[in-house]
Amino acid sequence: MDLLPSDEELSIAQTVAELLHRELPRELLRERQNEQTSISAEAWSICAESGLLALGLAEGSGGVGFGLVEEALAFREIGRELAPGPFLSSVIGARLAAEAGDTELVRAIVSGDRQVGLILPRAGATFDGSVVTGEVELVDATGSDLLLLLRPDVSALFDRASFASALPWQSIDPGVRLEVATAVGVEPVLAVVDSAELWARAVVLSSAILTGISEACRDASTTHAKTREQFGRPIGVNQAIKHRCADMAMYSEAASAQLLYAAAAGDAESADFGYQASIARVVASRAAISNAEANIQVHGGMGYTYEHDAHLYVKRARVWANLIGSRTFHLSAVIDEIRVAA
Amino acid sequence: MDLLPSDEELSIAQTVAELLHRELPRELLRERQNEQTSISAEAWSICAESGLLALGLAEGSGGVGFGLVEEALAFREIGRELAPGPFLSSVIGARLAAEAGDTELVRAIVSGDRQVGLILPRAGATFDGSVVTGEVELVDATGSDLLLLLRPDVSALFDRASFASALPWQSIDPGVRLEVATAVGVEPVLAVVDSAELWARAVVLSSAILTGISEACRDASTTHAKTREQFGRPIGVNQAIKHRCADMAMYSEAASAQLLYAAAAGDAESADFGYQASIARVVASRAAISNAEANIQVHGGMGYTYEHDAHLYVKRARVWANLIGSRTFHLSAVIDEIRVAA
Amino acid sequence: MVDLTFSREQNEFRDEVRTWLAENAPTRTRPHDYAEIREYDLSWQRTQYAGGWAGISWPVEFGGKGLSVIEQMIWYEEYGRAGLPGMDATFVGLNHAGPTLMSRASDEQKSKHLPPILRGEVIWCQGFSEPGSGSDLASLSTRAIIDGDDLVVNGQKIWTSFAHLADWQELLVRTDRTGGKHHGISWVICDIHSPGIEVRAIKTMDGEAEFAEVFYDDVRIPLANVVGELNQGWGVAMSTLAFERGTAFTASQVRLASLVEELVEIARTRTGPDGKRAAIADDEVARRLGMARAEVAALRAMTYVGISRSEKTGTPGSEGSIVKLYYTELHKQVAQLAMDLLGSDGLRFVSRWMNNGWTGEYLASFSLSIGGGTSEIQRNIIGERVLGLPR
Amino acid sequence: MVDLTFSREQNEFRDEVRTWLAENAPTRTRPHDYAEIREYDLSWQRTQYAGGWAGISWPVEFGGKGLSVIEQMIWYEEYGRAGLPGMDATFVGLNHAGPTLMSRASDEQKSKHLPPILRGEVIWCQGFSEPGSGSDLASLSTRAIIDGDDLVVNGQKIWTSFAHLADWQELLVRTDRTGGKHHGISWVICDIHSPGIEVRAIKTMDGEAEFAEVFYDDVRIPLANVVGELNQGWGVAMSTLAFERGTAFTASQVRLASLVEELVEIARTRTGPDGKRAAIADDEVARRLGMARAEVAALRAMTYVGISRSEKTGTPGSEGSIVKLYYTELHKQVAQLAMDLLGSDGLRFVSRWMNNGWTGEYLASFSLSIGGGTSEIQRNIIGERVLGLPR
Repeated sequence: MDLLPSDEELSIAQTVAELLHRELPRELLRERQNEQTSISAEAWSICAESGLLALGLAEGSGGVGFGLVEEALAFREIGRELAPGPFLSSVIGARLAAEAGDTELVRAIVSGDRQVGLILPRAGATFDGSVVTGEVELVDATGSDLLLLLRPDVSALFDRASFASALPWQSIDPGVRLEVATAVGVEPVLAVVDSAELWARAVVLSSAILTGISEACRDASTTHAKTREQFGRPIGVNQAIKHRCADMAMYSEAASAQLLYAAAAGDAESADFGYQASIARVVASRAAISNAEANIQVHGGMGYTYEHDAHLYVKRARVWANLIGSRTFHLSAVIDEIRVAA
Repeated sequence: MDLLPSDEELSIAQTVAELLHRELPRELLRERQNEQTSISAEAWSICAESGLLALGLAEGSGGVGFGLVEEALAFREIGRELAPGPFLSSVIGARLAAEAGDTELVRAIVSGDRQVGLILPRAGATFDGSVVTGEVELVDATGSDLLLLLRPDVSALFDRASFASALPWQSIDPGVRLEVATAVGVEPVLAVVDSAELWARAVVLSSAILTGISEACRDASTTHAKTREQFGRPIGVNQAIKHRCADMAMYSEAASAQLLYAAAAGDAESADFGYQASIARVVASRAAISNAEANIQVHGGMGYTYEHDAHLYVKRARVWANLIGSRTFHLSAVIDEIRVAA
Repeated sequence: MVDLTFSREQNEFRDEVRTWLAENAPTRTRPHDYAEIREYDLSWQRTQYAGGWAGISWPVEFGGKGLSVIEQMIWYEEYGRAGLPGMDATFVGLNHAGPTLMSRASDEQKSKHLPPILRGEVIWCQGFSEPGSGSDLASLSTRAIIDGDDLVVNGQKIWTSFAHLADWQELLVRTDRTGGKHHGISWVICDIHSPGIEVRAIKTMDGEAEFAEVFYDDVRIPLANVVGELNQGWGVAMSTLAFERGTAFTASQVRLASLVEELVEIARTRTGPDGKRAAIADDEVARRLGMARAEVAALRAMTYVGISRSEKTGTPGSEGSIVKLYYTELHKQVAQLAMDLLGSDGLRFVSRWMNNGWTGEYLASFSLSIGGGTSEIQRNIIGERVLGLPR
Repeated sequence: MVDLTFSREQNEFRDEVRTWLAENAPTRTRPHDYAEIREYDLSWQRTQYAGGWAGISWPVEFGGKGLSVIEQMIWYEEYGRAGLPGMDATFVGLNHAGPTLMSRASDEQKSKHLPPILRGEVIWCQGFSEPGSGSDLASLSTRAIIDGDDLVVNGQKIWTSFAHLADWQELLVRTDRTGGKHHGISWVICDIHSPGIEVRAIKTMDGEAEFAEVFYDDVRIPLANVVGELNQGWGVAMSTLAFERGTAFTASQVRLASLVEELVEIARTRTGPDGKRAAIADDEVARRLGMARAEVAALRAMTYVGISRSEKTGTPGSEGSIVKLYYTELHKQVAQLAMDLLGSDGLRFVSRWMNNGWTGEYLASFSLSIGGGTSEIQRNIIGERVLGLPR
């Protein structure tokens, strides 16, 4: 038993962080906010070439062959750096293609040739495994060729062209593109049933993004508390600030520990993988939202300007808290086990 | 419109506070904890003679003729002083007797000759207006001749002798006596239907007790924060303490303001009296529990000794938060109006 | 004596206000464009003035109606209930600069500046905060040197609401650096169009640009524009801040109450977290909404207590900080509850100027616990001034 | 490398522990009477020692098994899962005084004091806190003067768990008042039965009397009983405090997890807040329980991280304060949730030594965020030592 990442594991994360920091600096979010896609084709290619989309895929499927732990550590950096782009849906999309045996599609996705956006079905929309019908939202699909619809029971990839009538809607997050579409019996390109493991992996990766956000906010608040002076002293001497930072550290520590636990449970193929993943998600959502909101307060007036980064974390946290299952969905995953078995 | 108590109103409260402070000092709670009754017959008589049980009754019914506002201000002192004894059930019991036209019984109760304890029916117990059946708890009924069962639809007074088989059970609060009994078709002495107003008055008086508790805790914490020194300075200089006291003040202020609003709504016979009373109760319960719990933390080690008073507030707050309707009951009173009408 | 009923005169006043607002309030939606806002807000103020409704609690000598804070509160309640837009641009003049001038300015200053505020001719902005000062307002360093009959001002202000629409600014400058930080500050009337002033809009996280930075480069302000004594501006400023905590945000509270009712409506019609029943059928959602409803009711009661206190003592007192803190935190909670209720609809940005502008409302709510004294500062004030805890 | 699986040896160790505990753990309920507790806890320690299970991670040279903190944690996990009572009376000796002696005492002191702890012959108590010191531990004023070969001690200690059952006390006294407050403190081994010592029980809000005050009136302690250097006791004490934040409260966490499962059971069988359905059918109740379950899972993960860190670096580090704070606040929340769930059953006092002792549990939970460093002190430590914020 070891829940402390090794130097090798940390160096993978470090490499990803440096790549994202270099290719997708946070200023880009504001600069590109009126562009059609949240990430440029060039940056996407560079990230794909680095192997970022193939980290957790088996070498036999054209991947790098790391585990979910490494993938989660990489996605934590995506969260921390607020990197834009459909990374999660592309990574899971490639895995779905691999499970379906479509090696050509796997290659196209992980090489960056084909991007995969996310389908978020609205209440009332249905997908029976063969066709999807009803209102859906498309998340970061403006540069995508494919769309991923993910559910524990059945998941599928659709052709973006089947949703050609989608209309853009301003997202709260300048780094996320949103569209609204109505599907009438749209058939997928590929579908797999019993996709609980695929789902749980996506849950873990979303938890990783949220954990990264919470850590970035903890660090930003701590730095500000050390440097910003009021009444002649750094504001971090005040317990109102110091204790808030301490609580942020506590939420992040819980999120990070449970993230590693859940990812390791995935790699160990534990029977409780999905359960641990939902717990990771619940704890990470709380950490991300709570820390991102607190981070604005710690920064005072500067914290709610558009020029400062603080609001970007709040927005990204709110976005991810609603993708790949909501808080109530994941609490139900814990509750229902309570309600049914002891 | 005026929500600031006048000097006359304050002086009534002040008189009550002095009476309770003199006759029922808090040390008595520990000294009498193994006595059969929480309050001595003598102290009960003295309180009754002072008019405390008849404040809000009309002069024609043998009362002092004040409004619910004055009664609420008096009960706030009962809460603040942690006075033991079945004051609320006796006051409401007398009012029920007055509504039923039994002036002799009113006189007997307000003069202190007959005490009224409270019946708390457990889940599954029924009362159809004519007989009560099932498990009930008796609260502060060990010195009582009568028992009050209070509900918005129907309320009644029972003969204590009908519950002769009641067995004592240790209460969490050394100032409250608890018994458990099983009723099989027990008939009341007096019953009134459509007792919503009686219920709402009891809700306001329980809110007053809870508000008083919250204020006593705010004051105790503030005093401790000014006098207790750590690291060479009063602990109140630390924001962890100062801001907690500020939050206590905020909760108390909300509880106190809404208490006055609800009591005044009762005196004005407003249509929303019951609704405002439930709101007062929700806000006062939160203030009492939150402040009482925080007060222990502010007092540190001393705060959780039995000798210190801090725990007595926690216990009394938890008791009253479950009498005359629970948090969920009162939130439902607000919710249901939401669910049904706008 | 505790009594909820309003007097016959007050009830008649309320009826009159309601009738007048129904007949005279602007029907056109408040524009989103800031240049148009100036004209909209001033025009609406002129309508109020013409109707005899400007300055309910302003003394008659300054053109007000000379009524009590209760009538002023009734006006704000009815204003809020009518769903009218916030009077954001005229707020500082009416509730902040105006009252300060009334209590501290010279007769000449009063007669020059007060009437145009009520008549809807001018917009005032504030110039207190600086990038380096923040919560430590008294550490301000924008400095003014006396040169002949003028002050010459150099420095920078920030978080000035509507500076780009304003005519006048209530400006705090440091005129003496030799004493303690609360000494040597002066409160001056600044013509915002003076040469050397540059105003730059600040875009906030909700995409709006209500705030601005103001830069001063050798700006000349006549010494005659100093209000109160030179170097005694801190006391003048503090008298203004206390005013902020009176009736002035009654309208915001009424608006918050109606936001809660809007949320209830959403919870009735929108599918809840289980994807099947209406959201209101969910016990947690229902109780959170119930609690929010209870809290806005308690907030109203607290405001009534504060106004009763103002009536009796002439000032809302430091207890005003309790109401500010409670309102602020409650408003933020309501916005967070809305985000939780919206679920994935919370990904869509909708400006709070629009219908169902909940995401905009949420993003805007962050400013509440920062502007006008952070919640931390309010808790310090409550701890020290209300409870008497040591500093 | 992040990996959840235990080694084959560790799994075998776990199996052995489980089997041994099932066969050897006391079947008699832990007595409630404190005089009997001494015998019960010591007898159980002797059984463990005889079975070869005492001091899992104590070095072999001191009679321990010399295994890693992982095996120690496995022991505590199995111990907690077996539903065995807390080892409260032997705790200080095994997890606090013992480890301090190991790292700082002389060979003579070690050989005299360590073996009896493992063998279940003695009970140790702590003597750090004083009425005047509280969170400011270093301000302690119990003083010791050198007189010949003895220290003569006068003063008072408080919050000493099980002082009335103890043989030995790890005592902090002030031996020099000329330096700063962290200087001049000495850590001494005190025979609690020495003449001049009076122990008075402190009754706590839950009706228990686990704590005591200890009074010292010209108590003579041989100078040979000073551990480490004279006047250097602060450093010795700090090494002990860090130890508290290691594996030692794994068993408490496991117990907390089983408390949550008990609550789930109650929610399944008990009527909920609507008086009709089972409590678990209430969305708010179910989600609060779900969240509590999630939090205890995260707590276990945090403990695993801490133990992995200890394995690698030899110390749990200041991050231990994060686990302490999280555990403490969570345990209090669970107790509050229980009170909300119980509804009017919460009026009945039931000792936490009994079945369904939730009211007792609730009342006892208040001590968690105060004892062993208040939550405020933990937040200071996290802020300053983990995050590096200024003091």
